[in-house]
Amino acid sequence: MSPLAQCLSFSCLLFGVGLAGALTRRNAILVLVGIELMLNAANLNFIAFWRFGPHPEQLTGILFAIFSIGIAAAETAVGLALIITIYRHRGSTNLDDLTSLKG
Amino acid sequence: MDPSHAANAAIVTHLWVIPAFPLLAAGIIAVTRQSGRKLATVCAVGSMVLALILSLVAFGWVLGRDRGGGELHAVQNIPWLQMGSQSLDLGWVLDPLTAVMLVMVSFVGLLIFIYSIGYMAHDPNYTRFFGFLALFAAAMLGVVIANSLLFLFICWELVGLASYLLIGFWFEKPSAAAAAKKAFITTRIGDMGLFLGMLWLYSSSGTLLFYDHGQGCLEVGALAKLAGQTTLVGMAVSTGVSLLIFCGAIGKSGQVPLHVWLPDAMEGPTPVSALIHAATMVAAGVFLVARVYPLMAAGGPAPGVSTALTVVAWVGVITAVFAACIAVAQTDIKRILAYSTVSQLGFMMLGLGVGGVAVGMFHLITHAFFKALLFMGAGSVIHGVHEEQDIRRMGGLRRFMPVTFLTYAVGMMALAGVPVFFAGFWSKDGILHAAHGWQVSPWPFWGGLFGALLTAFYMTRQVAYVFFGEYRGATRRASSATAPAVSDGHHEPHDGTPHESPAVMTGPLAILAFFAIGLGFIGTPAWPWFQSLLSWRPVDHLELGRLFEEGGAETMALSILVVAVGIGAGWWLYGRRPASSATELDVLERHQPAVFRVLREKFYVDEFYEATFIRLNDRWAWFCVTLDNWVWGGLVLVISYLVLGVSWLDRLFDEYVVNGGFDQGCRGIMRGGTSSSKLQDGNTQTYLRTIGVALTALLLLLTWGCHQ
Amino acid sequence: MGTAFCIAALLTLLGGVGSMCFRNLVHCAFALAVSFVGLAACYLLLGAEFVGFAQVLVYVGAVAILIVIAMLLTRNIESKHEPLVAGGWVMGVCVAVLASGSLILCVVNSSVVQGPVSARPTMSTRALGEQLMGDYVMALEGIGLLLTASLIGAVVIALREKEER
Amino acid sequence: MTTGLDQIFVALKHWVVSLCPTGWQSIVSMVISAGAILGVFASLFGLTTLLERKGLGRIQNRPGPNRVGPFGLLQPLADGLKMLTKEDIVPRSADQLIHFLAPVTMVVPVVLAYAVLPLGRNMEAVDFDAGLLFFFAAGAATEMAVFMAGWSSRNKYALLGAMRAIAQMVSYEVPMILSSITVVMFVGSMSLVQIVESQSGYHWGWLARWHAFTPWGFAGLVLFVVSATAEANRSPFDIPEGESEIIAGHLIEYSGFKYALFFLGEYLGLFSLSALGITLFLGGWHAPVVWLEWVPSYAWFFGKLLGFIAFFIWVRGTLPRLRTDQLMNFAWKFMLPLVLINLGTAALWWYTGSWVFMGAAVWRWLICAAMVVVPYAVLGRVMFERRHLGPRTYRYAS
Repeated sequence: MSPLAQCLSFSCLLFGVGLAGALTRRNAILVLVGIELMLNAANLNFIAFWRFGPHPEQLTGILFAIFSIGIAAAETAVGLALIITIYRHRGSTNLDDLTSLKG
Repeated sequence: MDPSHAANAAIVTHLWVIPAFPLLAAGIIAVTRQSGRKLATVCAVGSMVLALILSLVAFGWVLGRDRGGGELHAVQNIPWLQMGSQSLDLGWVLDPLTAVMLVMVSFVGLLIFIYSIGYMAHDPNYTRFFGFLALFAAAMLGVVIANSLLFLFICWELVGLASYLLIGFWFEKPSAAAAAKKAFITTRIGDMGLFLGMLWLYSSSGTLLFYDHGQGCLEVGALAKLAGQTTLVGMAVSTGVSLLIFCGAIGKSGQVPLHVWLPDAMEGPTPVSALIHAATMVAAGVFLVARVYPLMAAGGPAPGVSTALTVVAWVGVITAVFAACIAVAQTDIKRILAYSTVSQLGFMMLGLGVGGVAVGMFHLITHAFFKALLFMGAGSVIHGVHEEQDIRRMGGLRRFMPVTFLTYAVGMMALAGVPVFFAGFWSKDGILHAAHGWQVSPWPFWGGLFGALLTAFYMTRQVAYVFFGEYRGATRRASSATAPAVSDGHHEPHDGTPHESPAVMTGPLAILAFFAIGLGFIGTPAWPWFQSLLSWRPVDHLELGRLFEEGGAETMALSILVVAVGIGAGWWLYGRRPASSATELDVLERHQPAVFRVLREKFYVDEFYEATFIRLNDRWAWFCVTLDNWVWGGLVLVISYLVLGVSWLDRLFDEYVVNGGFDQGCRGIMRGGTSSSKLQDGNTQTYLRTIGVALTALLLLLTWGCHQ
Repeated sequence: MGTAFCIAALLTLLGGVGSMCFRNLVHCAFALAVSFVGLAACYLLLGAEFVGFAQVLVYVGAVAILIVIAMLLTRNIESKHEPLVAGGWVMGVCVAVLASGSLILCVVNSSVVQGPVSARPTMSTRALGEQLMGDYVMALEGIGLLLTASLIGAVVIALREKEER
Repeated sequence: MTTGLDQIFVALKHWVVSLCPTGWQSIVSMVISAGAILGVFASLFGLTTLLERKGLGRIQNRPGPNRVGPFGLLQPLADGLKMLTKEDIVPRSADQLIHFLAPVTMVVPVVLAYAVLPLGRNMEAVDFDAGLLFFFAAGAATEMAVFMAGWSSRNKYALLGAMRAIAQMVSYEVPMILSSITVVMFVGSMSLVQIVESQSGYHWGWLARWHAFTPWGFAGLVLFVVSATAEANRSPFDIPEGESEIIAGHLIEYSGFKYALFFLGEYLGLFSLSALGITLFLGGWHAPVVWLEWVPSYAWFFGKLLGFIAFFIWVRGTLPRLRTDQLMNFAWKFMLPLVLINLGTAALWWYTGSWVFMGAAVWRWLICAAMVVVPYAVLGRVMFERRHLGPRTYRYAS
């Protein structure tokens, strides 16, 4: 396996872990954590493609990763604020309890 | 823009300010509490003072204009409604007619305002009264400055509204409320004609502006066009429009046959009577005829002679004689004056019809002053004898109320046309002179002479009753307490004897008396300053010889004779031996009871209307009801049953065909919705899982798709 | 691919698995921090030191702390008496395994990954800064705006509402 | 000025490394650097504890430790022995693993941060291109450690102290980083070595070109030192540990060697922050005036560091502790605006560097000084007039 393939496989695994967590955990915060993990996996892809791609002198991958980190920070802040508000209104962050949109 | 326009900028462009002041005052008073008397007074009187000042400025500006050339009418038009290529313009005009009327209205109005301070001092609704007065003044000034028939009509209706409010000011009195309604509805009949005339005028000439630098409807081009077209019974369009507009004037100015509202309107407070009957509202009709005079005169065979003007003259003379006759037999002090007003308005119309704008307007102006004087004098008398209006219960008041007596006498002589020194003589003489020279018919002249005779007679009768002899009212004190309180809140001590009115009321009387004497001299044939101003020609110099030209001397002699006869007859019948008690029969009644009764009952016009129009209306209404109930009602019933039958069939179709299918469809959709909403279990992770599965599927698809 | 990278990757994966599996929420958060640090190490080893440091600064220093505080504020740190996972967790794991498995399959079968490995690039922070303030300045400002907006939004959302009187 | 004395330690390290086989050289180099740093700063820690106790004693009009060794010089050693031999108590309900890991997590990143600090000419362990970022990244990890300690102790005071500490550290990280950014802006590099290099040379031939000698630099230094004091939980910002309120906060359940590790971590953090301040604003290892250039560079560095330590001790001995709300108000309403304005000042200073007209330098000075002083005066006045002395609320204690 080439280094790029290793990197990408590693990031796929990380993505899978995050996805599994997001799909199975009941706590909304942990779902958010899982999403963070998936985001990080994607970030790793940027770096890997930058490092092993044909044009490492161009910094696009790095810049993408930096912007992605910034956006992830914003997303976490708003997401956690939402979860706290939900908790305050519903007394729970358990996703099984939060099904008011049930059809 | 030629220089004359540039010059007129200041006062003409801001002419709208004159009515705006009273309007503003009315607005302020409208939101003032009833206790804000001082504010209301200051606002109303102050606005009238400002309006008067501006009117004088405008008058001065008109006087200062060069009468040789230049445009007579200084106008300022503003587009109001833009409808496609058509535009409805409003505007105002400043010409001699406007200027004279402005000064007259604002001056008399101001005096009446001041007089009202005293007259209404004890009324609880003092503030409201001044608000209405200010509204009235604003509307009237608006009528005067209007350069568009539409604008004039708007203000005209506002005048009608304000007069309704003012006549019905004491609306607790059923008679006042009824009188207000009567005035409003009767004038509305005339206004209908005015409105139709306006529409017709607009559709024929395309404009409602009077003067618009050659495009206005009163200017040569439009007049020629209007006079050129003919309509039913061979009448020119201009004549038709003129007659319709004259309908409005008939209603407003109380001409026969729509004069019935005017005497009833005496139910309002006396300043209102003065304002409405002397100076302004009734003058509005005359003014309207004067304003549209070019239209009236259009298409006639000779200048000053046309079908419309002939109608105006005849209506005028009939009204003059008719109302004068009625006035002879009345006993209510204000009603006598009211019929006198109707009669004088007839004279004005006659003057307009036979002699042109200047003749009619001159009488309007002089009449405004002395009739305001008379009304306010009458108000003073009524005030002095504790709300008594029956002249039979007065008498000998000249000792109690010397100022009122003197000023009233001046007014009476001016109205009667006592020669040389009083304004009424000159203006009435001008009308008679013009009627004498009228080619169409000699009868208006003789009618006018008869009217003048009657005028002198009934005024002498009234003065003799009111001011001479012994006071006959003291015996009636006990019963007057049960009479409806005309003006509640009079707290001054009632000792039963008449008393002189306060200075705030007699002051305006004195001023008006001065004008009732002095105003005549600006329009004598010897020095026709007023006429030359209105006709817009250079001022003639004083020339006594002109008094005796063109049969002037005979006319004057005749009218002096007539006046002398009238006053003499009146004094002989009433003044020589005054009635000794209130119940004593009238002299005329003693000798000619039948005639007198007819006159006292106003020729039974109201009863005639009652018996004819109103009865007819009732009958017609009954007929319509019957028709509705049986003929149309049956027809409607049959049709409705038919419709019911059809709709029943329709319902069957709906219920079993349309609804059935629709219900099936709905049920299907609902089932589909229910089952698909099961997908939405509200659990985030289910959604996420679906996304994951979809992602996997997409990936596999892409990978394997690529490989193949 | 050196041993160091493998260790870092293993650390990351273990941290990730831990953060998803611990019963105690705070342990999850710590495991997450470990995972972030491991990932930062990966970045460093891949030559992207700026991103690595930023990763530590932002994720460990801010995001992890934020998550921990959110956990404390929602007060259900230990869910001892409830099932750990949501209903149908087997399905979830299956889906995750399917997804990541197919992803790896894609990666392995891809022709892109077979290209020659270029030399370790030199990345100067200065060049990065010049890029950020040059070509990507709009994006940078956009991120700044986004962060400010999310800061305000988060504060507004999480502010305790005034009690109704 | 690469005299022998100046480069003696560098030369020594090179010699030792050259003795090793080639494959091991880089590792040996690192180990030597790390060992040196650990040894030196650990002894400095010991020395500082003594100095602090002595200094505080002087300030509080008492002798301080004077029994162990001459003038009490061996007191740190005795303290260390005592700590090592004390029983390590772990509360029964505590989270054992986290409780154990917390002190380690505290010390390791702090020690890592020293790697990028140039302790003298050519005396830096690594020269990262993004060294400053590395430093702050390492510092950020201590927040995690504090939380671990506070949470794992299962003690309400500990948790409270940890939350306070985290809030304070997060808040003061902002002004601290922003005040450092001014230097980065001015120098154009995040490498600490280059930042020090940029401060070489002399004004008028004798006064060093330190950033602290510019208006923005001076303001930045003051702001940095204030934030560093808060970041290191030093008095007067030692609210998280406030003995009288929450009895040492997150440290309450620690004893023995773990407690010593925490202590070590805190002091090392203080040293590293002081060292960063020296590096950024006070010319690093550069001499202040040209005549003193013969003194070795590391001596200058450590001299300045000792000066900072003395300053911190002095502050601790004189200033009372703040309240949490005062602390937060101070950070967000006072420090942050000033720091942001200071960024603008630095930018202005940079652009006005090309002014050439008559008296340009004076104008530049006056304008920039006004930009520093006026906001300080205005904000200070506003803050002073709007002191919030009403009843306070504790967000995390409710």
